[in-house]
Amino acid sequence: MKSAVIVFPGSNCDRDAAMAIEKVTGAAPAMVWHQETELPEGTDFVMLPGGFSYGDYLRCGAMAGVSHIIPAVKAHAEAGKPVLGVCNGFQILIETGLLPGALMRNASLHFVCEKAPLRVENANTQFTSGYSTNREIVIPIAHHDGNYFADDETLNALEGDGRVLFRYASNPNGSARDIAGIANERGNVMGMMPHPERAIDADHGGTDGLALFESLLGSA
Amino acid sequence: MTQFAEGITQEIADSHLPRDEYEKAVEILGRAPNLVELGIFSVMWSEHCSYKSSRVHLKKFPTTGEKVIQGPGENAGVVDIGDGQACIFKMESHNHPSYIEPYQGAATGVGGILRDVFTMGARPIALMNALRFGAPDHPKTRQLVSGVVAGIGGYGNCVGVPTVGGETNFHAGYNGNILVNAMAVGLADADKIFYARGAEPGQPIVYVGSKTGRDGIHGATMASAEFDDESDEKRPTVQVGDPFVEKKLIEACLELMATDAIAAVQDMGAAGLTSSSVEMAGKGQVGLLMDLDKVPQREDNMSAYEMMLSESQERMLFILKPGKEQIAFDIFNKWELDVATIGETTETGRMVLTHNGETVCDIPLDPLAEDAPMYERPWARAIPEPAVLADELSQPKDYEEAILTLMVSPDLSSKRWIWRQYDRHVMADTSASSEDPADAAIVRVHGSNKGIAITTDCTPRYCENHPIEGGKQAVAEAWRNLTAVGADPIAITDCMNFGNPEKDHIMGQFAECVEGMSEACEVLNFPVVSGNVSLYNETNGFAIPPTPAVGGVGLIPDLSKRMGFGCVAAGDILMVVGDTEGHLGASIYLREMEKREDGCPPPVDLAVEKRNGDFVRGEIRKGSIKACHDLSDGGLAAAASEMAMASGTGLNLVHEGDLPLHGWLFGEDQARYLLAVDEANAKAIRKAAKDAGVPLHVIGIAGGDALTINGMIDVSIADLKAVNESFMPTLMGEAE
Amino acid sequence: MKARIHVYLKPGVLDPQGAAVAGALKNLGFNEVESARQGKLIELDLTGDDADAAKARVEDMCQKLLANPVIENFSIEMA
Amino acid sequence: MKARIHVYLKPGVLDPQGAAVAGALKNLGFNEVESARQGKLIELDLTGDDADAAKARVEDMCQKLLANPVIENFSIEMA
Ligand SMILES: Nc1ncnc2c1ncn2[C@@H]1O[C@H](COP(=O)(O)OP(=O)(O)O)[C@@H](O)[C@H]1O
Ligand SMILES: [Mg+2]
Repeated sequence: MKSAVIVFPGSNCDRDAAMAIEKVTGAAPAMVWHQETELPEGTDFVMLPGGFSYGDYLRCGAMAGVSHIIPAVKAHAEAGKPVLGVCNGFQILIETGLLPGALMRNASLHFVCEKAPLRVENANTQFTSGYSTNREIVIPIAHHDGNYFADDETLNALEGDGRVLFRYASNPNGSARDIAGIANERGNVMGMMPHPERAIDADHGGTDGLALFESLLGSA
Repeated sequence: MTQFAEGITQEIADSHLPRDEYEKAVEILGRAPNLVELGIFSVMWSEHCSYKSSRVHLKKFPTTGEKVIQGPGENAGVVDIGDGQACIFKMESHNHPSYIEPYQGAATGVGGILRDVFTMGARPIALMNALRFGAPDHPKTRQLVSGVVAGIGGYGNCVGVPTVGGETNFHAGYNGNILVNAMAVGLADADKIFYARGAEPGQPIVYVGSKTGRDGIHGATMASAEFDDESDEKRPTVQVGDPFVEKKLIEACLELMATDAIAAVQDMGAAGLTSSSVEMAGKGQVGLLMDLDKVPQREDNMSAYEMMLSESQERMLFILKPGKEQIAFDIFNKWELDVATIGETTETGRMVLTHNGETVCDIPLDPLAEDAPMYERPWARAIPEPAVLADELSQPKDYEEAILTLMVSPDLSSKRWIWRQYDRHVMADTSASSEDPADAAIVRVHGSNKGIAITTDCTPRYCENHPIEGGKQAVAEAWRNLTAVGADPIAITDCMNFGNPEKDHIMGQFAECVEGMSEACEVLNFPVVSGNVSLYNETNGFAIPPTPAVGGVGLIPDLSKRMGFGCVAAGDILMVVGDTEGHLGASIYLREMEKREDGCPPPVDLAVEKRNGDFVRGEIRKGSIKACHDLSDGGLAAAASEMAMASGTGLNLVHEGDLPLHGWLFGEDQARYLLAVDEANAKAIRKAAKDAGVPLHVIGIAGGDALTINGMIDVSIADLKAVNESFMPTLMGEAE
Repeated sequence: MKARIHVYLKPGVLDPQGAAVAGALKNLGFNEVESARQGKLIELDLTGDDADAAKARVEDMCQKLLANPVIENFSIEMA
Repeated sequence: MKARIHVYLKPGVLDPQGAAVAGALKNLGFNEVESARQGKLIELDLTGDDADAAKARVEDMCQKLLANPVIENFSIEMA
């Protein structure tokens, strides 16, 4: 399994993402600078990490969404291979149109960092097969703009197709229908605001995030 | 007869330098200074940069020890944490800017202290913040809290360094001068530290980071001026922080530091280009020749004066080894940061600046530094207040109400509203932060099983009533907090926040706090390795309470042995290490229940502090303790309430002996810890205490869902949590 | 040349900032405020002097980056 | 009645957002962009029909809440 983590100026969870991937696969991912135009030969899995690409200026993820590497990421997704965006990575996937909707300023207007209880809504996906549906897990969140918004049609479609993978057990940011993470129609692109890579170690955020990487990458 | 250069009037001169200092400048130059030179003298000789009032006293601090690699004098202190690794840290104030523009003031404070740390080659791993606001009901408080907290979070969250802890007080004494003290901690290889010293003649001076604008011109001198009601008008352009550029700057600088290109480096902090270049030249004993036309500029036709005094943020100055410029240029271009060679070091020993082809400044560097004014300001000792012991005070009518009153009080209430806005987990090495039941924050040394423990402490009401004991206590509490999580305390940084030093009693507070702190550092082998002084925190003659904030750092050799106060189970035996005489002078109890703020604070016996602490740490390492919480504000009642709330297990305390109950519960006697011990270990630990000559008192047993005392007083954990969580949301108008 | 761009949220799109502004204004006693919407104002300094050509380019900038067509509309004034 | 408020940074105050936007536009090949500034656009729906009185009130709202007088200026249009 060959993985790549995209690094944008202002990414700050790139190291955390790499640690999680290495912990599960035993192999360090390639760290790919946003100025590149191609992914490393034979990349199976691409992760867009959290952080504040371009300082979250203009719109979160907007400027990263037009950087040079994005066409390669889109091609990877169109080839049906897995792409995961966490936090700012989720915002970027939305800006590129790989995922529907928008992520608005938190309803409280405050940045919110806490260990958020989530419910696994659909465990029959390549991202969540390591969980069981309706299982409650706790994953840290840390964001200012995680308030998921989409029109009812889109929301109904997401729910109807089982593309809502995680919901907040107690909504921290105002997200429509408590949505914390979604997948695209084909099921190979997933975005979530919570940080599974911060929950892979009992003493540092818990281990509830491990199953996500294991589902995707198979344990080492 | 005073001489003036062309275009300089007495008024202009006065607005830059006191008259005696002006004469000194004339002497040094052998002529009258022009405006650029006047500006440079004024910032270099400002309180902020020259420490002219505080230097004589700061000398008293113990600053050496077997773990100290670099003490005060560089951008930050450096200590040895074993395995060839070093921990770098420093605390700094941004008080005045934060009062004027809370968000940007606090944000740029975080940016500045981060630069002090990564300037030395360290990867920042943690931020702390020590905040003091005015009375909760003061009309400005809500807006100041909201702006400062958003600013600290906005900057720290964006650069991706976890903000893991801090402290927050509210008191009318800060109504006109809030305190925003930020601390940064970083890690580096002990043999890869970078210093301001090391420059040699003939080396290129390279500017990197943001462009220079007219930001905060004279901020350095403003930070040394007392406020009055017009300050709102007199303010210079406020500095705006750009955490996105800072993040790129961190990565780019660490990339350059991994090469062999750097001779010396300085961040551009207060008095930007001036102090950074002068400091490096002074420490390297070289001269400077800089062409200001080469400085990257954000605005049109900036004058030499403006460029030298600008406080634009996110800028660094490197002196590179000859021929290494291209390496730097490639790295900074990759990160899309401005980079320019603006001059070179010389053998002249002078600072020569050219602008538009003309020489606009020519100052001999040594005198600029060495003849900097140093004042032995007159100071007066504080008149000690009498102790206040429990038996002089009537007992509270209702103990349950008293406990709840303390737990909802501004200083003891939960600060969740604040730390929820800080990313405490980024970098995935946070072992304990604000949300966790531990007396110090703990951050894992990446890729190892070691932990760095960090705490900030100061009890201003003690310093107000007895500066010497207050100074001791600030250091002792930091040491105790590190001990309580199982760490070996290593060293401290400090941030000395005081009023106007030109007043005897204020200078006296400073001198006596330093005296007390120094004694504590000595006895506890806890040296000062960095720090910062903020004076003139005074408005219309009202000075802040003396606030010598202490930032302590310690090492946990094996993270699996770290301690907290959340793991308490029914049946655990509760014990207090240390004796209780019931000191209520300057206590939270006295303030909240008796509405009195007088009295001598609890005395600090440093020998006892050390003995008790070493015992507790030893038992933690042996694994004989399940939970440990130091006793401080609010005494046993507060510590027990916090332990009960954190563990969700009730604590049932029994008081025997003739000390009045309110003295036993609320006394703030020092050198004490509350322990929860598994019954199986109780006997052994009591014997160990006896052998070590450490007083250890069994005070009860865990169980149930309430804090109870002598079976009569009964406060449910639910009620404790409800009041404890209610203060901040109510203050901010966000209570459900 | 200068271009001034207004970026607004489309009607029906959630606007937490606008809602908060309206609420805060009411708390301050400005009861005449029925609702508030918050958008962006972006001003560009441009080289060149062909206003129409420039405007077409700015349109393009908005499509590509400055506005998110899913949730935002924009308008452009050249000056 | 509607009020449209422009809030922009005072001249000389650093505008990190504007700088980043200008950089991103250049990266997209819009090399004519010399600089960008970003401000806020706030639209209020107001009850009442006395435009002058309303405008005075909106001034007041800007002073008290909508603009930060330390770093921002504002302008108001009634419509
Ligand atoms: N109160 C203090 N205690 C110990 N060291 C101090 C104190 N105040 C200043 N220093 C030291 O003096 C030097 C200059 O301080 P400062 O101007 O705050 O540093 P910087 O210019 O990097 O912000 C630093 O090395 C700092 O550690
Ligand atoms: Mg410095």
